Amino acid sequence: MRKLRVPPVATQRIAVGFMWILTTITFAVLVFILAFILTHGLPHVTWTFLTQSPTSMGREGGIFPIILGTLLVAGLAVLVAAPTGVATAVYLSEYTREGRLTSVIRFGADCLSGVPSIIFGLFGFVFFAITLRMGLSVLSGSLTLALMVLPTIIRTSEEAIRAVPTSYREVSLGLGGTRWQTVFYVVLRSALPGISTGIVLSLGRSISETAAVMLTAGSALRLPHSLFDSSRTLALHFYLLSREGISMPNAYATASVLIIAILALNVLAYALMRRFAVKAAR
Amino acid sequence: MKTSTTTIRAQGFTASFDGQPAVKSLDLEILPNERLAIIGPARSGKTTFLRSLNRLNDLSPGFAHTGKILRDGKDIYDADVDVAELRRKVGMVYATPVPLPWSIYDNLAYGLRLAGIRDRARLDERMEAALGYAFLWNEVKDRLREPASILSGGQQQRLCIARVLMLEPEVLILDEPCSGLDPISTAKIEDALVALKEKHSIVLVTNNTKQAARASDRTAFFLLGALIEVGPTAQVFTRPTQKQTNDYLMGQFG
Amino acid sequence: MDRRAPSATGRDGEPVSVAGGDALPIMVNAKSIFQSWVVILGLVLICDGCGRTSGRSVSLLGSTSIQPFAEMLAERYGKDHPGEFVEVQGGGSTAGLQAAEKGLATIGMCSRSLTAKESLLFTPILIARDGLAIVVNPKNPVASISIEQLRALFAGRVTNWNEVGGKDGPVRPITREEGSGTRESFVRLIMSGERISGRALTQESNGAVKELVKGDPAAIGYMSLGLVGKELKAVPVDGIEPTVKNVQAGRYNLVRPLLFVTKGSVNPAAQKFIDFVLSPEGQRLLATEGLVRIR
Amino acid sequence: MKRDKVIGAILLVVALSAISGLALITVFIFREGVPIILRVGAKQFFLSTDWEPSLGHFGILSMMVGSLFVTVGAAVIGVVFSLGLAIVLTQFSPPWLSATLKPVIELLAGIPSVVYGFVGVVTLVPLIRHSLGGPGLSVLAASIVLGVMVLPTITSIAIDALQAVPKSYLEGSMALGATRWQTVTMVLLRAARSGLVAAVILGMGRAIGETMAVIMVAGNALDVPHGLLDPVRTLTSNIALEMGYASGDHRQALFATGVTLFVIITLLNTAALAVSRQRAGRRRAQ
Repeated sequence: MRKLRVPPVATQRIAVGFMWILTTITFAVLVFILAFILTHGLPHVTWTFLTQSPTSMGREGGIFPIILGTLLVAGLAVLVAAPTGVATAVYLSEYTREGRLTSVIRFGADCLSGVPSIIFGLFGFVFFAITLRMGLSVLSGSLTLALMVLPTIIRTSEEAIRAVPTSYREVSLGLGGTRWQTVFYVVLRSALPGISTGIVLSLGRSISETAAVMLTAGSALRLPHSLFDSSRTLALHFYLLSREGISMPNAYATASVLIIAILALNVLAYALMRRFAVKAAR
Repeated sequence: MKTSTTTIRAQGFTASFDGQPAVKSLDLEILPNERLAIIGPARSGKTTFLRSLNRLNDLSPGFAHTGKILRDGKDIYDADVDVAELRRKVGMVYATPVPLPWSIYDNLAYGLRLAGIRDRARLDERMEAALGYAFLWNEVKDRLREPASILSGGQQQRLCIARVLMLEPEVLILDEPCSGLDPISTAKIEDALVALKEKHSIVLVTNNTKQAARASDRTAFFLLGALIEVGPTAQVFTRPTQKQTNDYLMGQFG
Repeated sequence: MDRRAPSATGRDGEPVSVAGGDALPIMVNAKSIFQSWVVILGLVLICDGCGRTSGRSVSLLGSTSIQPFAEMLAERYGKDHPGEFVEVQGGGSTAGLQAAEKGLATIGMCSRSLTAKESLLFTPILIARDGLAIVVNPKNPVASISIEQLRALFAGRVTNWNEVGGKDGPVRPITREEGSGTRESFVRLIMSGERISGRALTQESNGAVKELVKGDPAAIGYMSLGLVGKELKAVPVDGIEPTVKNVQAGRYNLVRPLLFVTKGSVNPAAQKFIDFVLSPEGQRLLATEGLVRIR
Repeated sequence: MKRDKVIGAILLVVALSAISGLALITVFIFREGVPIILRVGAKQFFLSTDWEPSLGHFGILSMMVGSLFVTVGAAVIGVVFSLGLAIVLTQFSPPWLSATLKPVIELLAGIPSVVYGFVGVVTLVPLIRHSLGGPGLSVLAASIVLGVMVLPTITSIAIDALQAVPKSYLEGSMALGATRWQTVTMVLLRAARSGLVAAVILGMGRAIGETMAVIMVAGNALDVPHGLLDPVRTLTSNIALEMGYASGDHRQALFATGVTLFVIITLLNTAALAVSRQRAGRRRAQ
């Protein structure tokens, strides 16, 4: 019996049809997730919700101390990790020759950027909170997050720096520029889009972190008065509210605030990338 | 622009990369306001010699040298030499134009800003002169704010020349500046070189014998890292003293 | 093609004023980024200094059974004593002991009696007693369960509800993580030596157990009696209703102590809070919330 | 010139402190984790399913199997959907559509994992419980949630891999009369195979590292799951559940679990790097 041979054009139509089904399902699911959270949450995101303190474990009241706590923990983490990471990337690509040491460091950074955040959480809890007696505090949380995002910032910055053509460096040196002037005015200036995108995305990751801050920054609901006070981040607050059924409306609202912040950061990163790229290319 | 008074002399200068010699015990002199053309086949050490004059070879790993390059009697490889100052006085133009990804104005002003000069009036005045010498002023005078990338290949190379001229170098070294350019742009650059003669010594690496004949007083012939022959351009091109020069030139014409 | 090199002096047309931005626009804001970074870091450190001096805060950490009640007391205490701050965090009883021992919290919260070793290390302060409620989904018709049946259910020996008076269907026991005081009391009061089934779903707080039982008709879990609320059905054990009265009267004997635990000397601020919790008003608040007062 | 030297020195100090900070983590984890493995015995630690810290039994086999089930499940879902998405966006969709959808995918990679976990608990778990039976908190639920979560990561890397294939390959095949779909299957996928494999491996790396979302939807039961509908506890959720109260040997056992994860993920990364470098050597040499 002649094997039934489906003409290629027919297979193309079937296959492409199937592919489009997969695509629509994927986007349907992803859009559903966002819509599900935002439709339930946005009505509850009122000015008072954003500016008041929570009462009875977050059942009522707002999330102001939690928003501030998140900005402190994630902000301080990036404030520490960004300059350190960029400086390290500059040193590795501009001040040392390619050798076994630099490739080992690069491999190490690659591995650490893949390590799950719970391991940083465990390390931060035992090392910062207990051994260094920083306790459950903004400081332990931000240092843990800083170490978590540091490898990513080093790698993205280094990629951006290495993308700058070596001829630019020669021109700058040829015009009597010192090494640092060349790095600062030519290399970093051209690499700024890549570097700043990496930093903004690291901030996004720090804000949406739960496992790493659970037992480093802790889960106190009150406004932190010093770096040694514990403070709960938005993602953790959402986790605890939803998991323990404390208050679903507030959980949805907290998630909505978190999602909006993350989307804004990603849009900022995207805009940074395009604005600098367009300016440089023009 | 003041006239150039610098003499540069290579004395027994040998340069090597990871042990591979690229230039062997060169003895060559560049007199003030002289235009020296360097010709020779690929990998004959022309570029290595050029990049040793302003120590850009220091950037390449594995670079080592023996012998001296004297600038007004002082070896430029001495420890106490201010390399930045050296590179400002020995300005280099590359084979392919490399405008920095900024505006024309920022490209031109960069050299002086590095040297700490930020006074706009001085920058503008120096810029107009430099662009004039590079025969680019009329084409860009009211577009200085636009990015350098909008210029054509020839214009970009003249921008690079102007960028070096901003620093009022004493020696101008050009590594086959017209290799990628169309005849019209090449002619413009040659005109610029002719005009620059009074102000600078010029070292021009080229394999375009017509360009060498037109834009140089003396010509040196490099082969496999060695200086085979150097003499007045007319004499080298018509009655070379060394057989290899003649073979090379015949090859060139044959 | 302009072949004439312009003389340095002569200029055709009006003087060209080149309106240029400052020297190196992008470089300037790169510098300002660096300066702002230093300023922010300085600010944060300064505010750290000033924060520490304003009233030592008292931090509690531990049992998720005690956490909601401690939070309520902390809020009331905060109103009555402005400037005194009391923070409450969960994590489970043994985590509370860990925190108290390592100085992560001023007071550890523990919803089980201390082991011999632990009582050497810590000074326990009994603040109330709490019943251990066996909870099922409201739709579950089961009327009462004996201790032996409970042990069989949680050990995985009985796996169908119809064997204990419920509708036919699989039984899904829910347990707590090992560090939980509620679990420890459950194991001591009910399991007496037998291990809880490895198939039991593990949740890390009373709230999570409550949410899960609320959603799964076949689920059975255990939690603090004070937190059961109206959405779950607390099952009578051996026919005795799990109510505060029965616990006080000693008829419902699945009871455990709720302890505040401190290590070494207690700082005055913490002592003031503990005194408040043990005061008649504190005890009254705990009783109204469903706990058994001890004073 | 002196200022230049000073700045060079500062950069060196900062670089050294950053690198030593990262080295510190690795050394700390191994120093805390490895001794317990040796004390308990590697065979006991890795091949026993008896995890009872209070009695000193530290066997993580059931959790390793749990992590494996969930990661493979997530990879299967992730691959099918992200490959379809990548092919459609690079080959079959109008340029304006793919230009708008690609950034949306990158945005979705930024969504916190607890959001995926929560939506899973509220919608997926009851659905599985009613329609398929079992507690709902299961390997299936965890695989789906993680699959959806790693999908944006795999898709964007897969798109890069597909776009890296030189256009001339595709035109050559089409010039021979092949339909676009035949070109995709016979030319495009084969040429980009290494990039796609790397994308899947990196996706698995991210899935195995997820913690909170898994705790919410997997049920965290200690026994080895016998089917898709059984509850499961992964390596990461075990650490998260117990690190608050673990002390002494128990805490070291959690660090040992961390070491295991660290090694697994390093192997995954190296594999992904080797695979993508092996075929892409030519591309990167351009």
